[in-house]
Amino acid sequence: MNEDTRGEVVINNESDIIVVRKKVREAATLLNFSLTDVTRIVTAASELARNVFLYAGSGVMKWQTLKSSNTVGIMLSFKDSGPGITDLELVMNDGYSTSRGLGLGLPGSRRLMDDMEITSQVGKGTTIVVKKWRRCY
Amino acid sequence: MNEDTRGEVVINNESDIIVVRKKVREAATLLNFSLTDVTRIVTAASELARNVFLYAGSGVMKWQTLKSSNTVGIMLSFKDSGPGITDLELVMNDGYSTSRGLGLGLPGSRRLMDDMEITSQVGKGTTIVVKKWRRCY
Amino acid sequence: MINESISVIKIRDILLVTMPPDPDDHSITVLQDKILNTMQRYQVKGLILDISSIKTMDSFLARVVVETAQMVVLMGGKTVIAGMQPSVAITATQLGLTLGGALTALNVDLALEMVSDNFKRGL
Amino acid sequence: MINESISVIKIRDILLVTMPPDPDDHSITVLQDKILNTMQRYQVKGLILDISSIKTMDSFLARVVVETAQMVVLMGGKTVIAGMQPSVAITATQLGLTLGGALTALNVDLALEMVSDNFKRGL
Ligand SMILES: Nc1ncnc2c1ncn2[C@@H]1O[C@H](COP(=O)(O)OP(=O)(O)O)[C@@H](O)[C@H]1O
Ligand SMILES: Nc1ncnc2c1ncn2[C@@H]1O[C@H](COP(=O)(O)OP(=O)(O)O)[C@@H](O)[C@H]1O
Repeated sequence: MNEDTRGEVVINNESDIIVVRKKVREAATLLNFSLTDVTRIVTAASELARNVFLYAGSGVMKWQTLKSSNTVGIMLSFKDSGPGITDLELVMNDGYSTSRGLGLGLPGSRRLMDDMEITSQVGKGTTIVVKKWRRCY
Repeated sequence: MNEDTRGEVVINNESDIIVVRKKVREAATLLNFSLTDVTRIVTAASELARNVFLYAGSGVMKWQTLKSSNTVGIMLSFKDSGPGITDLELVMNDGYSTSRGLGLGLPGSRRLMDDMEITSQVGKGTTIVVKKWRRCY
Repeated sequence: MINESISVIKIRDILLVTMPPDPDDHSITVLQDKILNTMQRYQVKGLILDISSIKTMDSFLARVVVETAQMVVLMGGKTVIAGMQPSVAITATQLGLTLGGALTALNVDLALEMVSDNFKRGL
Repeated sequence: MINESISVIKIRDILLVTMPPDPDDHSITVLQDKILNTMQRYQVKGLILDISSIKTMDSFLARVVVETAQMVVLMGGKTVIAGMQPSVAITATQLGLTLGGALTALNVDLALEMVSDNFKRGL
């Protein structure tokens, strides 16, 4: 667990969403997350990567492992220089979508992860950081 | 009915919600509330204690018995120094939730109890007091 | 371990799960994993969730029950929620809870009857 | 070509489609077209969508699956979504996904059973 503790994937087109899923799955699996937690993390990553592609056209996903005194975790950040989000509260509502989407990507990802932070400036871009900690048994 | 007419439970983590339920159940049962009323009171207490834990991180629940000329009752107060509630009317709507909840805790608790008062200051904290009187037969 | 106390029993092609009175977040997560994995491994067609020992159903627990039923549906099973106490039913209704579209039964016996009558016919 | 890997098999009047583990958005859309065309051409009455190898179901994939099921219904057929993994079912539920009213089955065998039992009776 000492090598490969961070990495990034540039998101330029649709197929990069698959690369994001693959990298995040590898990283979360290496960290010994349960299969269900790996699935949660990869699914959130897929939603957020697709948003970067859909709404900003391109961007970058960075991942890194986290360490605390008694457990480990994973942090993913999605950064783009797209149009930004005007109303941060509105987009967190289940079902809100400006595209033909289900409007579950952002609120759903927050539910799947332990922590989610959105920073966005209209006209400048959006950065979304999510974290998940491994349960200690 | 002379001893143990008030008490408190400090809420610091999830398992304290169980302690709240237990204490409130004992108190309401001692006051001879019907099983259904005990269930109503304990359920409201569970909702309000969970909110303290979820939204404020910690707080305290106090309970005490009430006496009027012809009946007895119970009063529960939930006090925290959390973020407070911005819009008191909004949170009383069924289904409104800023977390992954069902948004029934506050409006539902008001329905289960005879009386509910919320005092809240943004940035300072929230105090919620609920009361239930025993039906006289 | 708290989660050990949640019993998951297989009766023919039915899974019978007895909910403990006061489950916490973590034991629920473990329980959901266990239910769905058992369904897959043993080709279980239905789940009976026995909630007769539950004395307080708050909105958190209700969400867990409904969510579990939804998960089971996604995998192709049916859920019967059995044994809700009358006082819990009255309180839940006032609180505003619904159990989604989950089937309900008065007790586990009747739930088993429902299951053998209907699941076999693919209801 | 990625889409080649998605197999669409006709078994009597049923179409069996096996979804690949990690389909991209494009091949999912191509698949949808292929299913609908095949249904029309061969007068297929039902679709079994085998998603047992799918490891991640995000909201895009879920939308396409639900949409496909709805289109099949419009064409007079039925869809059974078969074999969802437990971890996928748990995640999908938390994400907030539902499969509309689509039928579900634990695996393809049981889906075929449902189809031959019920579709014939017009359920
Ligand atoms: N990276 C982003 N840049 C700009 N807007 C975004 C971004 N991500 C999400 N949004 C906005 O938030 C809305 C909700 O997103 P989401 O919950 O993922 O649902 P969906 O993608 O299905 O619309 C989107 O419709 C879009 O308007
Ligand atoms: N003690 C509290 N401190 C701050 N905010 C609170 C508190 N209790 C409730 N709230 C706010 O009120 C909303 C509605 O609460 P509730 O009706 O209990 O539903 P839920 O907890 O399911 O969201 C919560 O989502 C939260 O934003």
